[in-house]
Amino acid sequence: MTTATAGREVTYLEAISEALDEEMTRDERVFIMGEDIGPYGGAFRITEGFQKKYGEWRVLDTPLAESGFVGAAIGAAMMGMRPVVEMQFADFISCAFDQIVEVAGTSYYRWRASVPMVIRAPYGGGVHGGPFHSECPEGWFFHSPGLKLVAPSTPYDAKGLLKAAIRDPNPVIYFEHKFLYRRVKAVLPSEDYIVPIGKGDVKRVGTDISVITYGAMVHLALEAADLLAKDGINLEVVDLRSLIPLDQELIYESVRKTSKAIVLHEDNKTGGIGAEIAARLAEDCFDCLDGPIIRIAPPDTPIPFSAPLEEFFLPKITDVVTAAKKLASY
Amino acid sequence: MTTATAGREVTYLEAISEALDEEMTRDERVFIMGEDIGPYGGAFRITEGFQKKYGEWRVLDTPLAESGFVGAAIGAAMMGMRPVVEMQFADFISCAFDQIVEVAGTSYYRWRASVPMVIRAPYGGGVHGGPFHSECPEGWFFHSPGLKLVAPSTPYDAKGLLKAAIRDPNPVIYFEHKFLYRRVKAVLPSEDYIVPIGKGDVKRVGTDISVITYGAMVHLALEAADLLAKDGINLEVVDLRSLIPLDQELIYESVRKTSKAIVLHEDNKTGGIGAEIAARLAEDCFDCLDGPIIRIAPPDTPIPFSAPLEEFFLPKITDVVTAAKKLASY
Amino acid sequence: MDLAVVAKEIKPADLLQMYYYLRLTRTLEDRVTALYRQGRIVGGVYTSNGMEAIPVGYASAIERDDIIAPYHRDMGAFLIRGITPGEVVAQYLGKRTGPTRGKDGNVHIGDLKRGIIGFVSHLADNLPIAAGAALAFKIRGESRVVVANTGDGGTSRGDFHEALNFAAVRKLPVVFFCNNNQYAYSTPLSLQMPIKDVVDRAKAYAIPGEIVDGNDVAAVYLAAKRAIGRARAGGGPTFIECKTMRMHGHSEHDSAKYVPRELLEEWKQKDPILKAEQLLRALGYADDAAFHEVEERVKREVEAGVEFGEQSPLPEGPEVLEGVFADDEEVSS
Amino acid sequence: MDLAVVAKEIKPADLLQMYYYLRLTRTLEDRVTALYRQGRIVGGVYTSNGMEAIPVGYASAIERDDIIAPYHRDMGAFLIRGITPGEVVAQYLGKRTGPTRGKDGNVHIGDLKRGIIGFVSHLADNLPIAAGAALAFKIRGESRVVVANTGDGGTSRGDFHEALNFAAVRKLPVVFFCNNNQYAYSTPLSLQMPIKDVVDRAKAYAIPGEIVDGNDVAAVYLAAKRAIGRARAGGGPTFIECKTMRMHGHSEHDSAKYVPRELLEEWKQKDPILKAEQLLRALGYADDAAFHEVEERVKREVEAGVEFGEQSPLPEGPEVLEGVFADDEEVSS
Ligand SMILES: Cc1ncc(C[n+]2csc(CCOP(=O)(O)OP(=O)(O)O)c2C)c(N)n1
Ligand SMILES: Cc1ncc(C[n+]2csc(CCOP(=O)(O)OP(=O)(O)O)c2C)c(N)n1
Ligand SMILES: [Mg+2]
Ligand SMILES: [Mg+2]
Repeated sequence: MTTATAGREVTYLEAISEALDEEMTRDERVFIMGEDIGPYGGAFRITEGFQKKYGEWRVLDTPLAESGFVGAAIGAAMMGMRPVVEMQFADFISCAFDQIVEVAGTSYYRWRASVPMVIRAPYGGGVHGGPFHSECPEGWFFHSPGLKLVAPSTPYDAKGLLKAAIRDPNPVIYFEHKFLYRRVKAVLPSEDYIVPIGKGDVKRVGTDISVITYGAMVHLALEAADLLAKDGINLEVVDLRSLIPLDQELIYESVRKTSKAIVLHEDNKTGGIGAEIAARLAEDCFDCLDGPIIRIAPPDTPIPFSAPLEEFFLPKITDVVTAAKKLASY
Repeated sequence: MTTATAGREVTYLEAISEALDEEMTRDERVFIMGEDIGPYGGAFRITEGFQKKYGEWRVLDTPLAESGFVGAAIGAAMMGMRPVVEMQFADFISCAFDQIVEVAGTSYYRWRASVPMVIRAPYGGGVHGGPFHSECPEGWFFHSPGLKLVAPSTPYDAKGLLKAAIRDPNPVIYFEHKFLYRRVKAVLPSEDYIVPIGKGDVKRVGTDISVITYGAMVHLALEAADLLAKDGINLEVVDLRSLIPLDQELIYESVRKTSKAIVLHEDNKTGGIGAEIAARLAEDCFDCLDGPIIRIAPPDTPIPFSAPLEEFFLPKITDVVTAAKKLASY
Repeated sequence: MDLAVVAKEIKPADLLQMYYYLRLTRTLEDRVTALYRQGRIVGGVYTSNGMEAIPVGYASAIERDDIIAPYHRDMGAFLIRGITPGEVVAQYLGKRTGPTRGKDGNVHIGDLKRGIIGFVSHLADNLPIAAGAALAFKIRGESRVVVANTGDGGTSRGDFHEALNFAAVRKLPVVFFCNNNQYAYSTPLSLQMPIKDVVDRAKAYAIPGEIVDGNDVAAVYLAAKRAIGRARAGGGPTFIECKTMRMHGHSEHDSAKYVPRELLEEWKQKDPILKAEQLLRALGYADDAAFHEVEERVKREVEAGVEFGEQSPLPEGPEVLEGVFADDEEVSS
Repeated sequence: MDLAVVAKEIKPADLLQMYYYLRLTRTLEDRVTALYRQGRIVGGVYTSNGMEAIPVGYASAIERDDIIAPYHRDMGAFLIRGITPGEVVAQYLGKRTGPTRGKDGNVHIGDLKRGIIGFVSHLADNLPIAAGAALAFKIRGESRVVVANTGDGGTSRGDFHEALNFAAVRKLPVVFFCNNNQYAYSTPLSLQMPIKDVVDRAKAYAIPGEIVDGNDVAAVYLAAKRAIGRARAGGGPTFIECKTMRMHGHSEHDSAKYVPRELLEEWKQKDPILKAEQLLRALGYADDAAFHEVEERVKREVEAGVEFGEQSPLPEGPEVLEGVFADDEEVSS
């Protein structure tokens, strides 16, 4: 299979769109549902033109009812379809929480009904969306057995992970970061590929300190790494890509090498994914740690609307620089 | 105020009932809502006789609609009432998730509307309830700003924390452990008292290893401590009591003393509260740690029904003993 | 039911088979209750006592490839779909031979090979799932139908609304049954909804609604047939309210003191098994000897089931860790 | 509206005041839209253009101690309840003087002192809250009423169902308005629900329903008065569907190409301000000069508001950390 845009630079957003398009062509069982995804093409225009191409029954505009259409996707998945549902904003996933954690997450475990569905969740801040158009809901689902979670940071990963998610026989929540939609670009391979779920990626090889992160924060870490390089501090940036299953081996390998770890994310700090990573390191890599495990994450508040507040709330390059310098002194 | 049962030994369940009763008498604004709490007295009979005593409008049987009645409680709280809603089982709180995290948790932060409400959540396993009558949902809310969470382990704490929760101007989820309902008893003070939210309690003073835990696991830790004492290992058992706000100082104090920590809980391991505690220790108490921070918690699966499965799933005394012995060797 | 209608619309063998399943359900559930009383079963035991005609009626009306999305008082439907009494007992006892291998309990039984969507305790969650299964059939152009059931209580939940609305907008091939047994646990209908007939809920979705005598298996069957036929023909969903009464407690620990005794007395006269026998007798399809024979047969089958359940092995602890995720051989395809 | 009825039921001053608020709303929202186009406002800008009569009508009908639970196209109601244009602009600009001090944006405005329940983006979440506020009044025996609003889209959510059902069962003093502007974002009514009139949803709850011309402020006002009166008298909830049309895009970034131009043309003729002017003229309450005066007045007020908003300080970063929890002085009491 070759893609329409082979050789051309595509945005993160286009990469998502391409993945969906190619999978719908490749596999008849794939269909998409959500609010305003039909003629309108979705709030972010990811499915623009899809309804014309695939028809009204493979591109369904739903009533405004997240629990209902997520539940419907589960039912269709049980019958052998491969639904991909779009949350208009990830924030509204709270309305479908019960269906996701109680039904989608437990059906295979309890009675061997696999639920091969994907929930696309446009998430994250930095876009002045305020408390209900900027949420990072991944922490809740990270603590819910039976769900896979992925969160790409690049167009390459965005495309490859969405394809892998659609082909996976389990429910997968696909966290696509709104801030990255049009801000990151790349030339993608012309042939079909997937990025396997459960495999992280070292986005920058380094020797001194491991920064473990995902999503938009990967870019923050890379920028910080460039700055720190000038001070002779050499960061390794580990992009988790998959949150569940977590690529524990990759994390451990990196920290065993650097002996120092920063865990960075955009979701609220307390009970976030960073806590789990720090806890695992504190248990399994205790002997190789040469300094405290520093977490960088927003405080435990809703994400605020006003620019100076949002800026204060979100992790900054300077936070990474400061933490790295502190660790370097150990 | 003196209680009806002054001087008599009461169960954990009776302590909850007493707290509710006394608060309803003390404060007209307190009213209760839920499924089958009226004439029936609730699935666990905690509100038996309440409707007779307080009338139909302070003890409301609701339709089977958790989101609706939690939302209604929020609205009533905004109007100055002090609603206490009962989940028939904590498991069903997923149906009210959106109202709890998005509305109750954010209203004060955004527009200064305080939401003085309590959600009683009968939770936890060990009662052969299977996947949907045994859940520990606290981890989700631990990661949701604006909510307070408490989880008593004794009749004294159960009563005092419920009273504090009812008097608190914020939304509080009160996790009452079903396994403890009739299994723990105590003579309670005859005068009115509260257990302040945000304060943990050392349930056993020790010197060698801190076990940080809450709920039913406190008793497991205490039993393990008795066993280990015979081997000359002296556990300190820290009962968190409040999960949000967390009594960080008490935890740090204990670990600074013992230099070794076990974090124990019944909720799933990944992304659980134990991860946060371990992460904080790994960051803030790194220099005082003499061994890895060991977490003991169930695997990342739904809690199973069948006895041998549930037994395997739940933390055991031997898990604590093994971990303590491992730590003692550091 | 009008005898002539029944004679015309239902084959004698089919009606006799329904009678058999009514008896099998009753006997099995009574036996499970006895095990519970002996302390052999822990946890909830939810029976369909007095309501057996509803699952037996609708499950008898579907075709082989159709799908059911039952709730917790649908034992008859499980049995008709091929779940054996032995599997039921094994499930209650947490045995590895139960449909969930000990992972889940009581009537949380699902098996896609036998056309059963397993349900979660969270009531009404099964309704969007049912709509989605029907959506799959519609998208693929298959002529299969889904039949879902809910209690009166479950209709107060948001998922009920979202499911029926979606199914109606898309004219999905799904039939919604409602087992209106007048109580949700201890809560009478009057505190659950402001309407007398649950079927009035369907008006919000312009879904055709029907009230049937839920204790009359023939009536349930025929209503199901009509609605399933309409769904299969592309006519969209139907809502069928079955008036009935819960004759046991909510679960077997519940003495149901809150139900007026006269109400129970009244409904005892309308027992679905009694009614079925009257019908079969009146139609001349069966006599006391035949009933007795069925009784003996189901007793044997239930006892064999109990034996199977009891002798089955329990799962072993480490099985907890198995099967959280479906394996992903598919991914590489 | 029938002139005689209006003349009899609405005081001239009240009608003139409604006209003023219609104009104030329009002018303010147009100005906010202009700020958005200039890039001065980031994020969503949801206006009530073409629908102003609904919030103005219902908010004019309530008493001082009543409470509103608005949604995102209720600017007129905010203004009537005392939120100033300056506060609105400050809110849009994320200033500390906005009702949420920069914590939240756009029309997420709440202030209990002015009887406004702030809403979250999650549509229909405000409806159970409204029912709960009404429950508080009922428990305390106060004669206060809650008026809530939702879009047509929001009625598909489970919380709509749970709220209306609960309110109806308990006969709570709450009036549910529905702003049926024929679209939820880009989705036409036909894909949202199987019924033509949203008011049919109310049948499921035996709640009295009414359809009114949502572009006629007098009609909305009188319907609100009737329903509020019934609620106050203990008659329970009412559902009022206001037929209207969204004349702008969903948010100001949306060109709404999916709406047929003829439909917009048709509704332009029914503009609520135009209609109000026709009514006021026909009743002899006002003439062009009076309208012009209102126009000048609201322009001045809006400009003053913009100035206030622009000159207000932004919050400072560390304010993020303030106010997650209400303080607990109460606890020790
Ligand atoms: C969402 C949810 N809330 C609460 C419960 C607890 N519960 C189990 S059965 C039941 C009553 C169900 O009533 P109904 O739907 O009428 O079914 P019935 O048992 O009467 O057949 C309740 C409240 C539940 N299972 N799910
Ligand atoms: C639960 C939820 N899902 C999705 C959205 C995104 N969204 C915002 S407004 C809107 C359409 C609302 O339509 P309607 O209720 O008719 O109100 P209108 O904007 O037409 O006044 C959608 C889908 C939301 N706010 N809440
Ligand atoms: Mg019932
Ligand atoms: Mg609309």
